[in-house]
Amino acid sequence: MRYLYYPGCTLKTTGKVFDDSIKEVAKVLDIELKELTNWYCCQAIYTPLNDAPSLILGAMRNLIETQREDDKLVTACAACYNVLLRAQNSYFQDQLLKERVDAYLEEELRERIKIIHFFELLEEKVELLNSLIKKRNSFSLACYYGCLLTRPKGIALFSNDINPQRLENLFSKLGFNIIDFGFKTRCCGSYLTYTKEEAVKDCVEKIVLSIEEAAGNNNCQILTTCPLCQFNLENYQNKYQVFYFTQFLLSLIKGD
Amino acid sequence: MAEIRIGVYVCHCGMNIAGVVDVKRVVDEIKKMKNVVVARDYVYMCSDPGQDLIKKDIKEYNLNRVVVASCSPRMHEPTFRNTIKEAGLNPYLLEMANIREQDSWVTEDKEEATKKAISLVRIAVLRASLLEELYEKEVTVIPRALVIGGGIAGIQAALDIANAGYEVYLVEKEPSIGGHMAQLEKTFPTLDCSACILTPKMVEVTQNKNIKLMTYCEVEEVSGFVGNFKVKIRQKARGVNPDLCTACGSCSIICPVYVPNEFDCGLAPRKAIYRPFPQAVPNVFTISFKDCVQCGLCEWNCENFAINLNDKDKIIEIDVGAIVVATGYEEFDPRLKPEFGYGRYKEVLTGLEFERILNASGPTFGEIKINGKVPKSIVFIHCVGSRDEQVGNPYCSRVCCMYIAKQAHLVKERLPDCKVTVFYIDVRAFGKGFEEFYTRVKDEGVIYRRGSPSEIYKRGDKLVVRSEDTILGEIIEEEADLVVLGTGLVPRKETLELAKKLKLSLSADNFLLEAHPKLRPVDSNIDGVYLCGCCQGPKDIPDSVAQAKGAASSVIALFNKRVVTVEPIQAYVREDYCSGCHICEGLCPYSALEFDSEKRVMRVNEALCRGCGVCPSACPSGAIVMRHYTDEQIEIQVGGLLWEE
Amino acid sequence: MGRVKIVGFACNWCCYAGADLAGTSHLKYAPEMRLIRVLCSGRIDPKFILEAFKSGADGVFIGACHPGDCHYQSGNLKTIKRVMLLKKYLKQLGIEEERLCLEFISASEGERFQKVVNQFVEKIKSLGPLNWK
Amino acid sequence: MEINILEEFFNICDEPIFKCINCGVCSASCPISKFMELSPQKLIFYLVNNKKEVLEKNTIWLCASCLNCQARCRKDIDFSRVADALRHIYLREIARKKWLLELEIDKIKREILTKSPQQLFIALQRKFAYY
Repeated sequence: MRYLYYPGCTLKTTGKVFDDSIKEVAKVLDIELKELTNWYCCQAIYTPLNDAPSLILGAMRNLIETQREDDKLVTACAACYNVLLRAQNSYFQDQLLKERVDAYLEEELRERIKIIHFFELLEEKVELLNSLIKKRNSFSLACYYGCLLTRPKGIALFSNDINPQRLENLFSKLGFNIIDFGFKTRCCGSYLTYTKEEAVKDCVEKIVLSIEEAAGNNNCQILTTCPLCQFNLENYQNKYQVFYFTQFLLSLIKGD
Repeated sequence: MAEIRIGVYVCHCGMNIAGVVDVKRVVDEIKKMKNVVVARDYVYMCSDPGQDLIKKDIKEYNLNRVVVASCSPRMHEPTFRNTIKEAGLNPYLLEMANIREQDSWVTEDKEEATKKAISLVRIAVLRASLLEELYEKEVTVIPRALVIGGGIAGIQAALDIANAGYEVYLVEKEPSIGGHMAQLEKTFPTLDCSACILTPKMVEVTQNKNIKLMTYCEVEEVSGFVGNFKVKIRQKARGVNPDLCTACGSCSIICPVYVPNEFDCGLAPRKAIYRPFPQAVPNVFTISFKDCVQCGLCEWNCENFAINLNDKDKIIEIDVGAIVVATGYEEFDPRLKPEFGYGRYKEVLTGLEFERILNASGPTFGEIKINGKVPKSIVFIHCVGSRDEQVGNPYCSRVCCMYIAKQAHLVKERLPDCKVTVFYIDVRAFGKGFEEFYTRVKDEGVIYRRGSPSEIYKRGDKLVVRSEDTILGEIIEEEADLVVLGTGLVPRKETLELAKKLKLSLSADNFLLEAHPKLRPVDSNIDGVYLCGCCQGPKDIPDSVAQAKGAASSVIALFNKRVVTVEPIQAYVREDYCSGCHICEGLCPYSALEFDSEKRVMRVNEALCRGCGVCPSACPSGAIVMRHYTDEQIEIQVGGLLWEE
Repeated sequence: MGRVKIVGFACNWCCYAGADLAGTSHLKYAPEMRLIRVLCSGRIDPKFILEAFKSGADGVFIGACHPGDCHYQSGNLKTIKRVMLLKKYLKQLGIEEERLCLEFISASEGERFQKVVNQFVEKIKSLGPLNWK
Repeated sequence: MEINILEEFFNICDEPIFKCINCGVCSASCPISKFMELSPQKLIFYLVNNKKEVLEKNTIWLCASCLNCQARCRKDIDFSRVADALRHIYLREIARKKWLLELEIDKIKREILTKSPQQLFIALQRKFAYY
């Protein structure tokens, strides 16, 4: 299968590991990812204000580009996924907003673009994935979702915003022991890194405590789905190793 | 045909109508219409002087049609029909224009409202000129009632009807009557022992000769109308002959299958052949065939040969004159609020589960223990599943505030050293003696903190409840050994199915809808079907009992009348127009249309016709006429609405 | 002029009661909506609707019970079929099919009544008066 | 500057803040509420009572739009939108750039600045400045 791929700014720079691992995992699973030709910044956050339609223009431009290439759009960055999805949703729900946004766009978005998270593609290929894994390590896995993929309710990827299970299901099917901890969708602190470092430290500390509580004596690694979470969890704790879920999968497939 | 003389009466309804609609202008406009002899406005048309005004005019002006423009005909049509009947007119010569609910209350612009009122009154006048006299028929009422649901409301209703000398079928889907009240320990605010006040009533049910108790039964199908309902009831296979069973219990002792006991909210096991609780009425055992492994041990062990493992469901048909629905409520499932960890942590219980823990005949015999240990601190949480739009229950469940206060009191009474903290949003102690009880509980040292907890998680072997104390404005993490969720009341899923069978309406919260929220709180939208207890909305025991008594007296009043009048709004066939094509025959949901093979025309069976009007709108030759809703009467209204102003 | 004429039919048990509930809840809606009460939406003969369009109505609204909730078991199902057929016929006559609207409104859906009525009246206003002779 | 904060708020945001029953579930679920001068619940209460002090509190700058509170709110109010709207009112009416005034970008540790994901920086810019 061929999909259009929207990497977003972070995956091209500080999140390069994530990008590389996605591409390689896609390759072994026979998923063709073609990068969207003209992609723009998604604008990083979704800010819906009644009088400022420009705040979702970036996201909408990307969807228009996708429409031009007439395809489905795959992203992996949690923020991009969240922003694209919510922008598209309000574009189709709010007639007034649509009119205002259309005034800035060269063409209108005719129908909803299917926005897919890379994880959904993996879910479909779990059996193939299982057969590809060379070596399993003995670590238990704590799947940390963060906020962007689980909320808002109704349009997010993981519908259960408090105790989602889809990552867990995937990895337990691949034969891993799962740590079911309480704070898997709690905020990592996000950009407060710049403005209020202690708040982020506190958030990360709480998350780690929750994992510790659930893990007991098990050796444990944390899997993340989002470059922000990855950064904050890596930077503000050193008890557990933190990997992108694709990065982790790739290491299993490579067997190193 | 005599000259048509119409009197038009426009009601001010205080300021309700007159505040928006220019009543005088409506009267002036209507006076210009043909056939209108007199048109007046009055401040309250439904009051005695208002009605007298109509009666006087009928005499004085020799009126033969009356139009009242006021509130909805669903409200006061019977009143005004009576009025003109007293003045000697046929009640069906009345027409109402709804200028309150459908005009003055829903229109902002006064000019528009007045125009709409004129138009609505105009079509009422036009229709009135075509109205015909109709004569009501009387149908005898079967003096037997069906009560659905054997909780406290159903029991009370059944007893009241039976004590008035009428036969009652009391249908309960569980093996025993008693309902949720049988599960409770004490009742608030008087702290009566729930079982002690309920069980005598349950026994009374079995002793009353007028009550036919049908447990382990479900209503399958309902047809008919007020006074003459036909009901099919499914007697579920019980596996035990209740007449032979002596409740010795030897079957249950030997049964090898353990399953969670629903009566104990799954906190204790029961066998596949069981009695939900020792005071069960009827006091007989029941096999739950979904759990039974058909080993036959019980059959072999029963000395009275009461057990039949090949028992099958039976359908029983009964005829009744009235139905009381008392199907009760279900507890909210806190799994829908996963942040509270219910189902994940064993130490998180629902209100009803904790009630069983407190109960002397419950799984712990009344000792407050969790995981075998006595808790040192207990947290109660208000409004779980109530006042919450996230789970679609915006309403208040009305009992949680007080049952939490009661449970907190019982904890303090039995474990004085236990720290009891209650997280509330608002405490609603509105009933008789409630506020005094709430004050007493606070005085006993129960800590009330204002704030709705956001999550519960584990730290070591303690649960941590995270909340904001909105009064102090600080975040608190309260440690607890046991958390009790003040789970709200939600409508039963089975009731929704029953509502479909009975054609009952639901209110927005999915509880059953009463005919009028203030004035007809026990009537449903269907004549002859009455509501009581929590199926109509959350309520406490006294309210349920009061409503049950209300429903019972409505039934008794109906039975005392012996007859009901049936609206003569029915179809009839004009034989010379009918070609006998049978098109109508298949359309009628009541099979009221029969073919007269001699005259080769269709005929309406008046005992069956309910007057929906599906047949006249399908008749190709216009042979079928719907009384009171004839083609001409409707078409003249359509034309009237489209008059150029 | 933006004035449009609308004929509304409502069954006594669901939609009419829902309209009454909208009234008791004081929910404002377009005054163009004026209801004629019938016992069941099944009573609404297609000829009433054609009659309405002929006499100058710009829109016809029918309020019925939700499928399965009909007080007379299946009257509303017959209405659904009649309306579907009638819409085709209206198109052939050169009347936009949106001018005929069938909505299911239960006795407890006062807010929904307000919403669908306002939407319908808005729709008819945007279509403008029906010039059909 | 004299501003009617409620009016300004409803000009750009239609969150139904008057539905709030001040249950505090937002504050309790917020992972950073302990660093806030006004908890989310209190902020809404201030706003409902038309107190323009809300603009001077750090709360609106600390909300990271994680929507934890929105997921739990009993009345379906999205606090992150409230914070966003107030932020914009501040940036439009009082100062175009909040972070240049108070944050002093130089004070951010160099290693954080270089290692952190791009989107973080863009998000910060979008939340703290108005062009």
